[in-house]
Amino acid sequence: MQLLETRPNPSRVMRWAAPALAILLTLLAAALIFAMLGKPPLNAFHVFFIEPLETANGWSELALKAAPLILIAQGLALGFRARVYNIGAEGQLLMGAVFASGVAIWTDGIESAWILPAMVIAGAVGGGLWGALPALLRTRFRAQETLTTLMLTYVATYFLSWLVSGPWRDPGGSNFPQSILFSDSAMFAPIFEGLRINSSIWITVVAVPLFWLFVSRSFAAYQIAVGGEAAAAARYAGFSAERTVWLSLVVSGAAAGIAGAAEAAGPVGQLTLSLSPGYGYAAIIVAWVGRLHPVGIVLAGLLMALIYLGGESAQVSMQLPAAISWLFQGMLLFFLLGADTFVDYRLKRRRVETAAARGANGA
Amino acid sequence: MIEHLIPILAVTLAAATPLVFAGLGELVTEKSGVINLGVEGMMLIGAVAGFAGALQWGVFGGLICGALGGMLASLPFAFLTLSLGTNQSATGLALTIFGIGLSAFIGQFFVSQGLPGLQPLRIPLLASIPFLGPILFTQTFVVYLSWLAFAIVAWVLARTRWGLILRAVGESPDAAHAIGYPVIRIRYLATLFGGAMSGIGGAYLSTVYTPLWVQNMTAGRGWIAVALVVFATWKPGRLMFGAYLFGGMTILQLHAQGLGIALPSQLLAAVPYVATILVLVLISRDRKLLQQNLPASLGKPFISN
Amino acid sequence: MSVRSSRNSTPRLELCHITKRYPGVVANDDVSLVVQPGEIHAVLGENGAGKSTLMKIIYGAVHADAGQIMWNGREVSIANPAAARHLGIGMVFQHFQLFETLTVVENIALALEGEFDLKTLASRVTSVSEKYGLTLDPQRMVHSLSVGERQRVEIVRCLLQNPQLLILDEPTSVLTPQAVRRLFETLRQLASEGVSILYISHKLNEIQDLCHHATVMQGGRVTGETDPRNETSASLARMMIGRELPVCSVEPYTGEVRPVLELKGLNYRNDDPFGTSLEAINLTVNRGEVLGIAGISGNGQAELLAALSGELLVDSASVLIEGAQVGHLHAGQRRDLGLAFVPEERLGRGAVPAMSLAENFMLTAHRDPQLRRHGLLSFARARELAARCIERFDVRCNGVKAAARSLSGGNLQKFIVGREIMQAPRLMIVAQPTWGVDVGAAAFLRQTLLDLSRSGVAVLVISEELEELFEISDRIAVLAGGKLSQPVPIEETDAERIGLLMSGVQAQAA
Amino acid sequence: AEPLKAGFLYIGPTGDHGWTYSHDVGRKAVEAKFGNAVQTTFVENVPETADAERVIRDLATKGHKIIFATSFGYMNAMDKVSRQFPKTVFMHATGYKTSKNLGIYDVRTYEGAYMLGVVAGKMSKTGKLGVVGSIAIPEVVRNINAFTIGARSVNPKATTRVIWVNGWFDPGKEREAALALISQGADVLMQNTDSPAVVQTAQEKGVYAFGWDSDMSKFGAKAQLAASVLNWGVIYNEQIEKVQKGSWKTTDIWYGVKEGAVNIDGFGPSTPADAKKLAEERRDAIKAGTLHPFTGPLKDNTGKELVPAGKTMADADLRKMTVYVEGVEGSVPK
Ligand SMILES: Nc1ncnc2c1ncn2[C@@H]1O[C@H](COP(=O)(O)OP(=O)(O)OP(=O)(O)O)[C@@H](O)[C@H]1O
Ligand SMILES: Nc1ncnc2c1ncn2[C@@H]1O[C@H](COP(=O)(O)OP(=O)(O)OP(=O)(O)O)[C@@H](O)[C@H]1O
Ligand SMILES: [Mg+2]
Ligand SMILES: [Mg+2]
Repeated sequence: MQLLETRPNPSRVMRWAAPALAILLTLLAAALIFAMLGKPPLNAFHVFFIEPLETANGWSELALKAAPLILIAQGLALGFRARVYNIGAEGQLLMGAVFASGVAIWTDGIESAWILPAMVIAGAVGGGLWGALPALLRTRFRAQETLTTLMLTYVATYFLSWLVSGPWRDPGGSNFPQSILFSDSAMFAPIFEGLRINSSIWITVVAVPLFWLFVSRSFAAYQIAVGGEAAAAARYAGFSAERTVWLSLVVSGAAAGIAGAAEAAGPVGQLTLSLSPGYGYAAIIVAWVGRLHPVGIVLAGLLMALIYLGGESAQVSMQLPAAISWLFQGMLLFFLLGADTFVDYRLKRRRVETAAARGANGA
Repeated sequence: MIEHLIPILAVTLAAATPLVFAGLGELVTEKSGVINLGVEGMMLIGAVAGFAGALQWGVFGGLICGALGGMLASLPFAFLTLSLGTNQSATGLALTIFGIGLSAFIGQFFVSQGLPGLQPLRIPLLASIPFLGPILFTQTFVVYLSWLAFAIVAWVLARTRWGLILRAVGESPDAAHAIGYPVIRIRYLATLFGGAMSGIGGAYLSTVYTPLWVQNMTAGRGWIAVALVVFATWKPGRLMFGAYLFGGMTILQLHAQGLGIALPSQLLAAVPYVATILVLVLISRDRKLLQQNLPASLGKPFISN
Repeated sequence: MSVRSSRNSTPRLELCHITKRYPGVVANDDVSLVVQPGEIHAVLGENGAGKSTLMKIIYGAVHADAGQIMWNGREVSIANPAAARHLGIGMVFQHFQLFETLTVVENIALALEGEFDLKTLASRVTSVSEKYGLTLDPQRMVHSLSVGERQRVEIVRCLLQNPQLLILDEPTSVLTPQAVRRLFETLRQLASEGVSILYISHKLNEIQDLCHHATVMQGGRVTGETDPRNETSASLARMMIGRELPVCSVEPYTGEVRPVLELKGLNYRNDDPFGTSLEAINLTVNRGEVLGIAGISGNGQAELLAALSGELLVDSASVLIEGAQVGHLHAGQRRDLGLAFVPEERLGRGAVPAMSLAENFMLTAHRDPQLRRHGLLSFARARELAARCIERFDVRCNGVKAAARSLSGGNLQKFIVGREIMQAPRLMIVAQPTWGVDVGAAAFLRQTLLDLSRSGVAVLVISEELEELFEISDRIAVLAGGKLSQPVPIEETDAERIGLLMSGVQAQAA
Repeated sequence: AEPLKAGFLYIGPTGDHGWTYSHDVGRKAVEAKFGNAVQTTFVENVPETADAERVIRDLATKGHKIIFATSFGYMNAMDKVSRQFPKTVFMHATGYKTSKNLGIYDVRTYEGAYMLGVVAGKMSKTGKLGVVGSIAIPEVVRNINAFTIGARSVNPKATTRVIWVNGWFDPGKEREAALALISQGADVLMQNTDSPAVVQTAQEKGVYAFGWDSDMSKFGAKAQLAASVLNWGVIYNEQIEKVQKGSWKTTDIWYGVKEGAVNIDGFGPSTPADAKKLAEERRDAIKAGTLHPFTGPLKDNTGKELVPAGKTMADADLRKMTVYVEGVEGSVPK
């Protein structure tokens, strides 16, 4: 049942071919599903992948959706490289939104250019704190971060729910569990009239090259990479594993927190019960599909956002069920992980070949 | 007090049953050295398959279909992680997402259908023991089945050759391979077993606990099951304890609300999760315990040449 | 001792034209070999000659690409180790294949078929182990056993299956001379009972002492067959490596003698249930000397090395480098004070398997301000230095971009040693310098270490190979049970006395 | 001619058996009535996040002339998109923002809750009623109150106990809450959540429950005493017709029994004829305008007066109800 053998050196060709192969396979599987549902696949592909991008608004929506995914995934990828599996970015995002909203609510009625930056910082702090907690639990008590981050997501959800139904409930909002609408100085301004894409996108635009520089050149990222590849080598080199845990959880938490702040101060404009459409979870996939590389993550984030948009578009235009988007995401990830294997491994040579070799030897 | 305790405990047992099934399955999978984070997805697929099966063949048929569904769902995971050596965490997440999508997709054909459900099975004599009787012995047969599953898993792990082999494979796949055990095949079996148990857990939800199909009806229970295995330090007995503790906390907070405990319901609802973290911390401090029970190769792909 | 069966009776085992290829190497190339009943048959060869591969093929753990296996005169195909055990083949692995968290009897049960009854098995274990003088407590956890005891578990595991052929792959590399003698008695007893033994080693004197017949391998091929009792060490060595055994040249050190490393009452309580604690260790290593620490791994070697390298933090006053207290400093900070360290595990500790040599150069060289500025690394510079290291230390590889895992053990070791030497250390600590390295490379490495010490560096070598220590050390000490014996100049002791200390007998060495 | 396109935005899956299901029944009523003249589109599982705005805009862009958004959380999104598409009609359920082309609509679910309460008061032997609450928004509090008022109109000693599950949709948790209520003595349950789990649980435990938003008798024929059935089709048909004729004006619809949007139905075999009769009498009185559940004298459960005798509560106050009336235990979660 074992099919593989290690390549002496990773394959450069496969590094590029694997994502293409994965996308191709996903499309094939998708075509099969479409055909099964009685929808012409080509038409469905058009609706899914082209239609959402036919208008300026479509591109704006794509960017709006992709930006938080990319930002969060950059942070997560850092940790994943170090084998620190933060799967609670959703909770960190919510806490970022909570902290940022706190600033917006307390400064309501004040007009100042400082409010927005303060909200972003508060978001980073909130998310960072929510990432620091599992870091503390891991380094002090050896509690696995996979579980603590997940549990803390539930806690964050209930905390948010309590805030908006209690202390931070909008007094003028008919008692619905939501905060006041933020004032203009607590909101990211739209970049183009009539489109939703707003100035928070610059955070992601600036963050990507920073992450890229960090990952490719910085000593800290090198330490993280060594720690992830070979923990004993990191200890040997004198790299602190604890510091890596802290760094990856706090940075990924802060990135998610900023995304939460941007969501609250951007397209949503208030703190509500359902603030995040699951960005924290989706970003995990984005990080893997982008194979933990800053540029790969950008492409993966865009692809993922497109699948969401396409899913909605397919519902509206073809009345395809909403479940399709999830199905595609799952398949894409399956295929990519499978294809990725062949960067470091290759299929075992078959017995047939060796039989031929034996013949040659005998001769 | 006692009269409040009986229903709380009785419901706890029923509420925790999906956690018990899925948790035991995941425990066996992890004992072989494979961590499958896709429990939630497998439970959902088990739930929808179980529902479909129960429509045709009743609850028992439903549970079997759930098991088959969960097992099939774990197959792509097993292939990717075991035969292709992919990252287990990422593949498990993919399985969860895939399971949510697939179950919703299949489930659209079963919405607005009802199932008759299942009457509890009073065990004669035992059920009339005061206090314990109404808690332990007036459950549905699936709850008893979960105890049987626990007994079998605990016995197999501790007392049989199979259990020994499983532990050996999880501890050192290289050594197991060298003395001639088919590591990959054993891990396949353990993973499929985990899938089947998750599937039964899901099917219990959709055919017994709340006999209906709705999207995402597991509502995070799969994740709790994964957490419980670590919480239990890979010991079946502790797993049962953890599942009932978590279930009990949830039920308790609902009862507390009903009894007018003046705490915000959201904060009460967060209690089980906080409690899980706290116990996790307490357990993780005991390094010896962890090292004795943690499958040393957990999460590491095994590639033999 | 048994009389050797005559050559024309049915052989127990006959290998015909076995070939096995791995990516990049032919591990076994058309190998043929005959083992008679009751014969102790040596397979002799350098590292990488293909000995282990051949044994794994016999045991069914690896499948040959071509060739036949005859067992008691019949052609067989051995699908897996279980099939091999069915035939009556038992194997003691070079790298023990035991399960740490299981008990002795559980470990043994895993290799046996039949009814699963640990109680009965435990008493069988006790009786068999007594019969062959291999005392074992069946209920102990394997992680609490010494290396010698672990080997007994492996041997008893085989004996319980009443094997007709017992394969031992380098069984003595981890044993004290005394334990080696005990093992040989057991083996002779078995041979006299008609059990054939395949004995793998590259220790020539052992083979001459024990074996009836030897097959010599080189580069995957059989290069000779002989009766080792009729050979000299030198002639065997020639067969093995095709030339004379290289010897190191040792010159006396003439520079200033000053302590570089001092350990003062180093204690470490290990809370790892599988580890050893260190007790009051005192030691001084001076400039210009090589100090050897002998002992069987598992006696605190890992802990001592970690405490020396800074991977483990200890009381600051218990470790001194050139007079400065460093026990509390982490590995990087100790490197700043002139410490260099070559660990035993090359892949995974001394080097990151998936990273390139250039990136691996960075692993310890990042302390150099030329390589790291403002938190950013200069990989261009690392490539230059790595290239220089490859050239200077004759590392055979595909350039600086080759992944560390693509190098052979010996070449990787040369790279790591080279990398450490290029940091211009004042103190060099090396663990198992030539473990799994072929003879040529091993000689080169030993000479490198000697030269390094003579240039005024203090060198500490921890090794399981007594011969190696006697070859390069100026003084030698023994680490056993977490305690270190008083170092003595090698002229004042011998392998026998060191062996006694290694087995834990706390006699005064001098 | 081109068919008129009408879009529907659902918060849950159409198969939730509750809220979304009832809206989808309404949508199907539209299809039945208008046939080829109207083409409906629905999008399910739209989260109340920033995504909603995109879906709404997408519907508008693709030529839907009237768009119904069926959950409160879509309010800001509807507000924003409606400004950009002045020629499209936007109808938002349960919200409170209106504009030239943004109307709001809702049904008086509390009237249904009241009628169920009447049956509950008749049927409860212990006088202890239980409600499984979702999230403490005014609508849900109002329903709990109306239910209690209805019950106490028959049995002045009746009290209601509430357990919140903090979500609209987790059948397992709804079941557990129901079980908690039952074990604490409740013998008639109501729920303001979206799955039929409570009815199932009541059936299993031999207590009574009600269908909410739709008839749930197939999940518990014996347990279901009655169901409060919503008929959104009334509103959808009416509004679409107005758009068709070009006569649509900003609306603030709050239809109830009178307009046929709320009804009590689905009486089961366990419901005695007199209870059924009483409930129908009350319905007819509500229909005739002679009965309003929130009629004074009405006190909250701390004894403070909410509505003086002889008055009825104004719609505006009903819409932001935050306290429990007399007879409900505990206090509304803050
Ligand atoms: N393995 C470790 N154990 C304990 N602490 C560590 C470890 N690695 C790093 N640290 C802590 O992190 C701090 C900074 O680490 P760094 O690697 O930069 O060490 P440094 O030698 O002090 O600085 P530099 O590397 O700039 O010379 C150290 O002061 C130390 O306290
Ligand atoms: N699993 C494997 N994959 C790839 N190459 C291998 C594998 N096992 C062994 N080899 C290669 O086959 C050759 C022979 O290895 P083998 O282990 O048989 O040598 P050996 O004679 O036992 O050496 P040693 O004295 O070090 O034990 C070596 O070049 C080794 O690198
Ligand atoms: Mg070998
Ligand atoms: Mg420094």
